[in-house]
Amino acid sequence: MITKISKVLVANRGEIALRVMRSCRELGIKSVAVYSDVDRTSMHVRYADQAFHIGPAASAESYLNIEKIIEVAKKSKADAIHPGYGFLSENAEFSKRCQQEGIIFIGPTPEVISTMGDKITARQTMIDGGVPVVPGTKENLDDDETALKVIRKIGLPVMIKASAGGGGKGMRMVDKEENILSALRAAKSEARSAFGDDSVYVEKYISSPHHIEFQILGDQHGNVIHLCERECSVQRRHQKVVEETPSPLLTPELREKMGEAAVAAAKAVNYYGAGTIEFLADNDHNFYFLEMNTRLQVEHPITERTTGYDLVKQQILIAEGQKLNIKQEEVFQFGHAIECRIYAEDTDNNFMPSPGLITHITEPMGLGVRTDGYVYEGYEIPIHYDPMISKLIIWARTREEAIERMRRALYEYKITGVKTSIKFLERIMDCRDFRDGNYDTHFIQNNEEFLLANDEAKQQFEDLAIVTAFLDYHHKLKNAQVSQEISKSSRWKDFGRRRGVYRASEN
Amino acid sequence: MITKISKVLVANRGEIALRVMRSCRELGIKSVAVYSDVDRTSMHVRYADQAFHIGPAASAESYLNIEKIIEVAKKSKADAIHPGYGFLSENAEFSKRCQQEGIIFIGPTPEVISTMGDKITARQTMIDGGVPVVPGTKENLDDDETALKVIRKIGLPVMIKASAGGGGKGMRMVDKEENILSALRAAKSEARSAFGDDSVYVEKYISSPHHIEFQILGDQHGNVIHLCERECSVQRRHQKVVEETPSPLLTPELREKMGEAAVAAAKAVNYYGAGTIEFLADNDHNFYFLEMNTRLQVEHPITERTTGYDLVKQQILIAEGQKLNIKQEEVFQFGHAIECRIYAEDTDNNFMPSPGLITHITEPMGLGVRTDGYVYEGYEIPIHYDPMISKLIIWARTREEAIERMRRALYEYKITGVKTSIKFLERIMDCRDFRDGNYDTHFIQNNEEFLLANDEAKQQFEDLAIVTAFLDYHHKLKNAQVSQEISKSSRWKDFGRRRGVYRASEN
Amino acid sequence: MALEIKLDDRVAKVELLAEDGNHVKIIVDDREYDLDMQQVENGVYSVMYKGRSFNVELIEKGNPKKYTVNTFYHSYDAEIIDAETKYLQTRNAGNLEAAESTISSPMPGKVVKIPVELGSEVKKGDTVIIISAMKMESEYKAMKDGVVKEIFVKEDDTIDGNQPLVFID
Amino acid sequence: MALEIKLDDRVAKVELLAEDGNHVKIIVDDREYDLDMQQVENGVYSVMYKGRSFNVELIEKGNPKKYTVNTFYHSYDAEIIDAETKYLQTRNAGNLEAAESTISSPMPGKVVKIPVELGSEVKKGDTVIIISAMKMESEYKAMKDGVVKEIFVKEDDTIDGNQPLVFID
Repeated sequence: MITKISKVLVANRGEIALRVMRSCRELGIKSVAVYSDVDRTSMHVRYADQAFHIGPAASAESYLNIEKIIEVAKKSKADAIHPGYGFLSENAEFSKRCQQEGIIFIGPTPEVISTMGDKITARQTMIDGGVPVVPGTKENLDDDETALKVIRKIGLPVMIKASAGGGGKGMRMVDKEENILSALRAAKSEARSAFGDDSVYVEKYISSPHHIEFQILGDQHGNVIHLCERECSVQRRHQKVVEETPSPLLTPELREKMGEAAVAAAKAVNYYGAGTIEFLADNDHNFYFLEMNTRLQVEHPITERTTGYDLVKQQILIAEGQKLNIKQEEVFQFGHAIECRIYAEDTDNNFMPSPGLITHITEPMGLGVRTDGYVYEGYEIPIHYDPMISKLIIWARTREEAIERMRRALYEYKITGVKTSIKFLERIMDCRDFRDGNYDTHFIQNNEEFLLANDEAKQQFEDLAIVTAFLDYHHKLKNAQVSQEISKSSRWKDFGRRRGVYRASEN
Repeated sequence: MITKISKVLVANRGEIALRVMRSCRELGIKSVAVYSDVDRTSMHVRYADQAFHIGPAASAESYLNIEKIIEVAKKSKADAIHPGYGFLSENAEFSKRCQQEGIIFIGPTPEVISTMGDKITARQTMIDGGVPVVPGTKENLDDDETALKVIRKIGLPVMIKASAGGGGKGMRMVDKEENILSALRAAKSEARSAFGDDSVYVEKYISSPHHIEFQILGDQHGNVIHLCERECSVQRRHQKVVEETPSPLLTPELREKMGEAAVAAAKAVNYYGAGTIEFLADNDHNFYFLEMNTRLQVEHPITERTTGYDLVKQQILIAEGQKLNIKQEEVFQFGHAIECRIYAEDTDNNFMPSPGLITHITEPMGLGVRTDGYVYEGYEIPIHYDPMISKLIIWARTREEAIERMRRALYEYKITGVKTSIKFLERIMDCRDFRDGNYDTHFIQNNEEFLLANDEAKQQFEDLAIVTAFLDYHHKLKNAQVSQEISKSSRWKDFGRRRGVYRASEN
Repeated sequence: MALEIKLDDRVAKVELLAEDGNHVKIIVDDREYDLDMQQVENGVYSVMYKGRSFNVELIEKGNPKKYTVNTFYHSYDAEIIDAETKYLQTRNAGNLEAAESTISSPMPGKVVKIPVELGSEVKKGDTVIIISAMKMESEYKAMKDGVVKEIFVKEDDTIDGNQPLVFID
Repeated sequence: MALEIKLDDRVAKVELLAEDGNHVKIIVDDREYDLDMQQVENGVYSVMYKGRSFNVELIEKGNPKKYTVNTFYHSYDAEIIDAETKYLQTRNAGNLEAAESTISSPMPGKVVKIPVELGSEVKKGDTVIIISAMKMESEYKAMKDGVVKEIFVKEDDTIDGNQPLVFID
């Protein structure tokens, strides 16, 4: 049965809210924004057809507030909800509430979210479905003795991981026998405080792991395809920084094998919607199921760019109950795409977040450049949410050209007022290991010295900086005098001249 | 012989100067800008590695000043000059001067520019090369009697055209016997005053003509390929407004035939560089050589987007003497691309140019969107040059999706301070004939009423406009009072508060 | 605060009933609105009305009381009419005809040619000045029969939009 | 006009010799520059020196005499040193130690936890306050041994960058 969607509530903020609304607009679907106290001026509120306030800045009371969001959906007569990524996107309860209220949740069923959300269950499901997983336990490690036995059997090094985990929390690597028990305790304690659940399991540790994920699409009629891989090994503290496709590691044969495994993984849970199967792969082309993300990924645009499919539109068509309009054999990758995530952070100062007022932006333009952002001049980035400002997506016919284009685009990209990771990303593009396509998840760690090196050319531009500061100050002094003169004249004249004065001060 | 280019002087301004510099940057080539009196703050000057002033605002004394540009090229040690489009791009003398000075001209030889620049010679060359041309004379129509005889032989309707013509000047359509002589006289007189040369020739008039052009690339070793067509029939007063590729008119068979003719045309003059063969095609799939442009076209990005090749890089490689790295059989079009030209003009007021100060810009973003522009907030568009502000290039897998995406991008594109053609372009995207792909060069004329219709929804938003104007004024009054208070305090305090006051006035 | 605002040909009475932060209660003629209005960028307002989200851009036209107002698809001319404006209007009431006598160009540009001179007799429709901007030439014609009484510019001058060029009486 | 400017750790003497429109002749320490400098956007300067084109961005740091200066790849802190600044510096000379006693965060954020209270004895390296911004928590530690003499904020407060949080003596 096909239910045409005519209005979508986007239960998110920032760039992904805008990105979803763009596709809605192209499909002739109205969009409804929700916003917290500090997001009244946020771009997604301005872009939407309708917008409703849902609570205070703290996510728990606004963007995670299921009742409030459902209430807005009903009030605005939205027939579907798109959760974006983060926030409620992988919340089975939310998916269930939508179902109960007769609102289409643009994503998988609550059951699938639950299955894939629990790592141990997901792992077992994959084993049953014939998808390769990292050797390890399937169950919670309860007592020390079992733990020791199991880990000895798998063989060191191993990784202890929280079942309910994510974002690197509740994870411990062990490479020495004597550290097993302390690592187990630490992982459990961290898991308990982070997720309220201290279940942990253990996996073989892959030493040069590549984080490679496959985009899949499944419809409600049992059809599942994949749209090839994304190489996400450039990570800092388990957060992705740069992604690219095709992966420099993959051969056509490996791509086919992994793609088949990804499709099998999705079929094992009767998955529908857009989803991502994350694999660990090693240099010998072994690969293992890591986890499934039952939502759109931050890095989905590189897949869109090389395959040409609009993934949000595909999500909407699937949610309407349409049959997939793409066949596996039609899918191919044209050229090469790279995404850089631009964060508001001070990379010279331990990557400390840098919220604040954006005073000026110059976006890169031209062939093969896509930016997905949400900040604008005069916008104040709030302290409460993710520090990602935008994503810069570059395409070219070859990987080499894509890297050169990314360097050019990063050079053009100017965001003033807050510190950003742009300079750090430029260093990544200059880094030999990255250019050679010869990297795994240890890339940033291994190249830290190069990536954070202080540029010796800095001194060269000192005088330029001094002269500019001097001249700006000099003009301010002059204008302050002018300003005093003007304030003597009448209020009415003030008006007329004000604009002139502002302008003069910019010359 | 291969001569590596390491520094390029870009003898142009506006978006095309930036576009060329971007590719130079990606290739690791330094760029040199030149600028007139009114272009000191223009974006190409800010983007380049080096920049030199070359004269007053009037093009004849700056961007057309060959001596001055050559002088800068020598002073800055540029080893090549890229002429962009317009200005000196099809000036044989300039190409020759570069040759004499040992500077690589990124474009064809002076001889080829001359041959193709004169329409009668070009026509004869094409006939000799076996390329179909519109039936008509090859020589100047000197006396009335010959004219009458020739035109009767071709059969009405016909088009009388200036040999040195371009931009629609010196052109007259004749469909009645009794108007032949008066049209001849008018065309000659216009040609004389516009080009200083009253030579005219006559061609069969094609009644539902499609303006379809083929992009070609030729190297200095005799290899020539084409990169498929661009449909450029959406024109206003012979100026292109919207371009797309593939053309809705073309079949794969017709594409192949026309592509072969385009390659033959280029080979007929031993062409090297990037060039464009313009054809007229009718609904019965007859096609005729119209003219050749021996430079990059404004609309080249739609070809870049669908074939993936960076045309400026190709121009540079060819100019270096490299062999073409593309084979005809590798060329294919992926998806569909449309370009809209954004002009600073008042479409409600007879398309009057609208130069002025840009107060605010919001550029469209997201999947399949490319903008090539050069204006920025606070920039004053000068009165002396072309009114084109930017080009919006949209890609999608299908034509239908590309149109929807273009509508969405035009909706997002906000340029405040000057009037622009954005609204008019949105109407084109909404126009039935365009959506059906059922249009020829009479499209705008035929749909004028629809395209320029006053929107009945305008009244709906009146109160919104009134309320906003009221509130802004109200805040200005309040701030004027605040401002008076502040001016009483000391100059030093003024400084600290100024920023605060500005900000307050924005809330 | 209450004012009149002229929007294109309409004159509306506007009264601000209450203002609390971004929240505004306002009457336009006889319709009352509860709005959430916020200036988000220089000259750009985000307006929320009954859950609908609108964006409005204002451009001051050389005078704090005159605006061009752009809603998403439409463009309006707005003028604040207060006591001062009304006074000026009364004083200028007799000058309507003056507009017809003064030739000006809405766009800035450069004077290409002035085919008339002081004292020339012109007929309605005669070209009195040619202005070029952005490679396009526009001819401006007399709006009535008369004599050229004043020429404010000369050939090659750069002009602003709406400045008086030629006066015919 | 002549001033001193402190750029990171360097103090430079700057003297403006001549200014004619955008053209500026200026001496930095003992090097003389002929520059074409133009402010093109809010806080963005285009600088031309011997034909080379540079872009420089300035951000005022809450004080008209303090800037962050960004050239294309580099970022500097600049401070104008004039008579007033010098006077303040002299007066504050004894306060260097104060900086060590006052804990602050360079970024704005929210106070998550204050694990000390008034009168607590702390050792150098003890965490005295935890600030969260953009989903990341940062711990700020005592820079010397001492006693917590003042706590300027409380848990859940929203704070600005560089504001005093805890004073230890």
